[in-house]
Amino acid sequence: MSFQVLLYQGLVGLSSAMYLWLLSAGLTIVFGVLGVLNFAHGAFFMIGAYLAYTFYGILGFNLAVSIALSLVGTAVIGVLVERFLVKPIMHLDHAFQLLLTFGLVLIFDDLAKAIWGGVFMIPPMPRVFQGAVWILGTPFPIYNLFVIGAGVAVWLLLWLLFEKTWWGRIVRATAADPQMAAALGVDVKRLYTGVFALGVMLAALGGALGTPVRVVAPGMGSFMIVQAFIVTVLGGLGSLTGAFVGALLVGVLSSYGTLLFPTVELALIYLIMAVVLLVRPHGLFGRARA
Amino acid sequence: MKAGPAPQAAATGAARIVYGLALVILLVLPFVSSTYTQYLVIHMMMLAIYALGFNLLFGYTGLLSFGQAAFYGIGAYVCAGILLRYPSLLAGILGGVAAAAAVALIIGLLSVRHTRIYFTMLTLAFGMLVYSVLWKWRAVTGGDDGLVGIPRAPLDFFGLAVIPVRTVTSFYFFVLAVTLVALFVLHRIVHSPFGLSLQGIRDSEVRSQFVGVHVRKHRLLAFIIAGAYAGLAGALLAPLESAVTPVISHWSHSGDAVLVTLLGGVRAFFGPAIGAVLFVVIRELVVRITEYWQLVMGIIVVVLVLGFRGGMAQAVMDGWQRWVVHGLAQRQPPVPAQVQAPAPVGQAQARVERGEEP
Amino acid sequence: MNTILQAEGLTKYFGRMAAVDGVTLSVREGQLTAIIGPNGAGKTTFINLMSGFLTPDRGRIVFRDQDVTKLPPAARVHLGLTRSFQIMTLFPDLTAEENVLLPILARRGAVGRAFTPYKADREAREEAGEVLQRIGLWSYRDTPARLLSHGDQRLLELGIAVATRPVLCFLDEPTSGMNPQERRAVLDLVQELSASRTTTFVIVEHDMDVVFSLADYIYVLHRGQLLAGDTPEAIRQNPRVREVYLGEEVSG
Amino acid sequence: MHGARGALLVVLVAVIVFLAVPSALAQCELGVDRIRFGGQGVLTGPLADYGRQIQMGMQLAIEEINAAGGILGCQLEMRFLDSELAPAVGVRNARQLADWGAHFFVGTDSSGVAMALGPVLQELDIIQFFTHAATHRLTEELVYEQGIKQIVRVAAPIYQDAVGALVVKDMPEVKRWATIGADYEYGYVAWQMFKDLLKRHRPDVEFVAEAWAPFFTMDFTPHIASVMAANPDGIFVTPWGGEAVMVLRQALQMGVFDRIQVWWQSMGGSVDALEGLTREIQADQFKGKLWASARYIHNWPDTEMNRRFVEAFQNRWARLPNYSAESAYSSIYIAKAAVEKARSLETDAIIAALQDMVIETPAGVRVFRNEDHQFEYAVPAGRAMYDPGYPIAILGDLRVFDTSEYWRYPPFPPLD
Repeated sequence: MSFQVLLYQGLVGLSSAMYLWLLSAGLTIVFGVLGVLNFAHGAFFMIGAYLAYTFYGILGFNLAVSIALSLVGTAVIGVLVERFLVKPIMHLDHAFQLLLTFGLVLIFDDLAKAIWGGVFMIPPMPRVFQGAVWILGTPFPIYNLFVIGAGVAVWLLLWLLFEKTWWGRIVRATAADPQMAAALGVDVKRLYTGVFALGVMLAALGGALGTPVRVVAPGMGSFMIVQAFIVTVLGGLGSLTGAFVGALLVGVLSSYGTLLFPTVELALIYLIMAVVLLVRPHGLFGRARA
Repeated sequence: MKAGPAPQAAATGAARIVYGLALVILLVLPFVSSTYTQYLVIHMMMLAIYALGFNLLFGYTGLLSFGQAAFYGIGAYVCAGILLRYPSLLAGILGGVAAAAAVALIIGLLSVRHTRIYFTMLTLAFGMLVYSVLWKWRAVTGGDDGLVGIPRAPLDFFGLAVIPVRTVTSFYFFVLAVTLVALFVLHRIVHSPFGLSLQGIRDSEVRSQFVGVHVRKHRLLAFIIAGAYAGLAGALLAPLESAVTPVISHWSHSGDAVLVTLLGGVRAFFGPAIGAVLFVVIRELVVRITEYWQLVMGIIVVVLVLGFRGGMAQAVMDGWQRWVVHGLAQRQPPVPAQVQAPAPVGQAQARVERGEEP
Repeated sequence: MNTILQAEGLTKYFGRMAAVDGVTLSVREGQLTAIIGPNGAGKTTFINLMSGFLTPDRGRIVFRDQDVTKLPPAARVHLGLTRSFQIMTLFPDLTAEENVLLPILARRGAVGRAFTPYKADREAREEAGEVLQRIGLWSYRDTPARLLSHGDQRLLELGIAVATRPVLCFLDEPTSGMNPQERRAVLDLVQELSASRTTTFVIVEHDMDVVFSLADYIYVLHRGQLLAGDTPEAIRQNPRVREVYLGEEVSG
Repeated sequence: MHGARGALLVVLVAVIVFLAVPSALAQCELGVDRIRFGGQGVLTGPLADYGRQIQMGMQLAIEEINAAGGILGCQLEMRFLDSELAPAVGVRNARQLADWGAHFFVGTDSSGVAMALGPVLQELDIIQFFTHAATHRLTEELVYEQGIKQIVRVAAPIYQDAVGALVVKDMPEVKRWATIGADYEYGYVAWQMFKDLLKRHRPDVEFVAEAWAPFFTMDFTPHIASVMAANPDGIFVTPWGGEAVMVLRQALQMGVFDRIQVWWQSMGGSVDALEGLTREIQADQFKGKLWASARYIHNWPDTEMNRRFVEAFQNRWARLPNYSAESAYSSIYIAKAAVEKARSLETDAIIAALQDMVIETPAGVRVFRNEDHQFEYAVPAGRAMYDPGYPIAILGDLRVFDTSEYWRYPPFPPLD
């Protein structure tokens, strides 16, 4: 098997890893700061996709605007969910968090079906993104390049946000010790709401970016969420870098899986996760949390 | 969140009455109901076995497993495999349970080193690994079409006695018997010294070590027992449906165990059993009314978590305490005066310190 | 009196800093021993090494002529070496009785039994009853530990340690965060238990009055090293100890 | 605990309430008040439309028949449940519908559900008309070998997915074949049958690559890339529904259609797929290299009956019918014919009435195959193209083959 082929396959895996990364980023941030495991995170991925589709596919706005609008819309829903549903259970055992948010998944999936119908939908690919560029003597979709770019950009922006901005420092301080932060006058409640909104917007971005190449359908998020869990856990819960690396690992390795040993590809990511956790109980970049 | 040990007054008259009533109803049910109702009750009983086993791990040992469906699936497939070759129900069931326990031993050895969310995720991963194998090992498992035409073989006590269980009704009585035995055994386990040590581990892993409990060993044992119970439930499924498919080992089915248990309540021994009944009844009714059953289920779950965290058992218990117990003689020991007047510092400190426990 | 515990050149590093630095000391049977020292002297690390919570980087621990340096906690408990905790670690959701019952069952090797109700184990429960009587919590036997007052939780803490019938029991600041009368109760109990000669106690404290009122023999740790080991009177006179503690008082 | 007991009490009451299950009283010519059809199909998740199509087809037929006076003077009634694509649920549904008093079952999407249903149908002794599940094992194993007579399949089985071989065998330049397969029995078997059939006509072809995509795959680019790495001339693709649309559009982005001769989309002739691809097909982005088969094509056959059906369906539902809808619709009419012939609802009488049945349906003339209860009818394969006469893309340049050329017949030889 030629070197080009392997490289190309990796590149392809990279682009599919980005959706996973965007989904996992929000998941890990929300867990890291609020300590909440959000099963419904995949539902926000779906909501983002549906809203983007509505603006872009039905109302005919341009893609960028549609994505922006869908992020805003999802954020609003996210804030409501955080205020009225997540807040009351934040202090509870993970089991209850998983259960409640699982309930939300069921609700959102059926609502989506009620609103948009059971038929899957797929809008046209915008002109600018059509076609491919030649890489390693093989055409590579422009849109996938764009997605890779977007994913990396988001990573950089998040890094800047948390490492370089005042707000980011407050968030990290609060994550480390809420009581102390509150004592120092941080409005922890509002901060949590903000972080949760940020998280669901990232999920929505993942969903929205997919609309031109993937179908929009009820329940689409539920099939992503478990993968996202795996990514965040093997990257280390609460670690952004971990989520990024984890997503790339899963995306690229399963891409090679389809090429090299197609028959066991299904089991691959679970194997990876099991092995990583056995070797590094708290994930690749995770620290033990009290 | 945590299961308290059953209080002193374990077997009061009231208890006997309710248990007796339950048993009577279960016994007469087949004579007054359609086979479909019997079929549903069989499912309730299997789900109860599944969830009660899970709760030994969750409510009593404090380990949230998201991979119980794997053992359920292994129990079902092994039982199916046996019945397809050698038509003896007993052999099938025992084989399924044994296989599930064996796999639980292996997965347990690797998993119980971890606790909390990491344990949960590890069991999820191993569970889905089993799922993928059942899905992909087509030569043996029939892939996603699964194994079909599993006979409801007679109950053959090694030639001594042979009882046919072909009809739903006769199979119902078989499952009922199995369920009663399973509940009895688990009840004994929970109230044994071993059961107490599990609750100790749940409350404080560190302390358990320093009173001389081998924490990991006991966790592993609990994990194996829970696996065996899941396997038993699965093994009963194969001859009931006479077909098994990989989905029964999917993580979402592991989720059912969690849902059912929290629905009924982790605090009470019978909580999960109650959850199982409620789960089947609710779903059945909702599906009859609307195509949007997911929506309704979701709302129920959310309300449950926000409103009745102790599960239905807890909710009813409060009512029970209020209306019945206070009518009768005081059963609970009087709350010591000192509890109302604690040393404030101490209380606060104690709370903070316990905060470090999962 | 013969030695039951011997620590030889015990050393434990955290990073580059040695929390315990070449400590050699011995505990004699039946002698209520105290280990004192200002905060950060390495007392808690020392106790963690002794109980198997940590393993030393250098040195060895000999308990009743047996090297236990590498043994895990549970194993040491079975040999009769246990401890209590400064930060409370009870079984909050178990009743007071069950809290002391568990160590008793464990000691009798009964926790393996999975089919007989533990409530039916007469002997174990009688023994638990005795322990509860002794620590004065008999009337709260059916109360979940988390509902007990702080003082009573401390007593229960002690009760759990005692219930393992230890030959040697380390008490890590058993009176921290207590009001005077609660403190009295605990100290009386320790003295009483110690007098009964079944268990040898080693109290780790930074509060001097507690120690001098109670101990037969005192070791002083400072910056991870053993500063002195002598009778209370001698320790009182010891200039270096005074210096350390005065310095402590000045600085703090 | 008191709570446990109290709750138990409450639950027992719930169960008692549960026991009261009313049973129907006899009337009408067949001695029943109504003839009940219990349907099921997936109504939740990304494939929800497939169940919906079955539901719409059934309902349309039942409304028509009732309007025309019913069957032997008996009105028809239906109840439809969500199979969730889960065998356990499908089995429960069947039992619930039997409890409701169903005389016939109709529907079911996935093969897994269908296989699981087989034994239950036998136990309940109720005939099910299968409208979608395609696995050959349903009829070959469960009916032909195990003799579960309650199984009747109205829809074309997986044999239909191999029909492409008969088209591509006449393309001498297409020698290297690869598959992007659905990672479950359907995908494996379809690929197997396609290979077998093609090899028989074209010993010179080679099969160079396989990539398998599990259910609900969102991103097919890894699969496309890995088969393209083997430079195939033709690609045989089995993911269906929304996944078919995704894999094709992602292939477009990767410029696949400049590098291959043929792309065979096994279920591409289904309405939902064509709906999703109309834009690209209209713009000829597939360069006429996209071929597809189906189990029914709304623009074929050009018969009075088919035109009436499609028109009626569009008026009633404002959608075009897919094969699930057509076979569900036909199932009801087949049941009608059988009942009228048997003048009974007894399984044996119905089966007897079905023997050698030849009946015209929208999809064409269906012939009942006695050995395995499979209705036999030919469905053409064709090239995806745009025809202004239709709201969405269609299959044109149709090739019809006699079923004898590509179906399997008893005694069924084992698939290697």
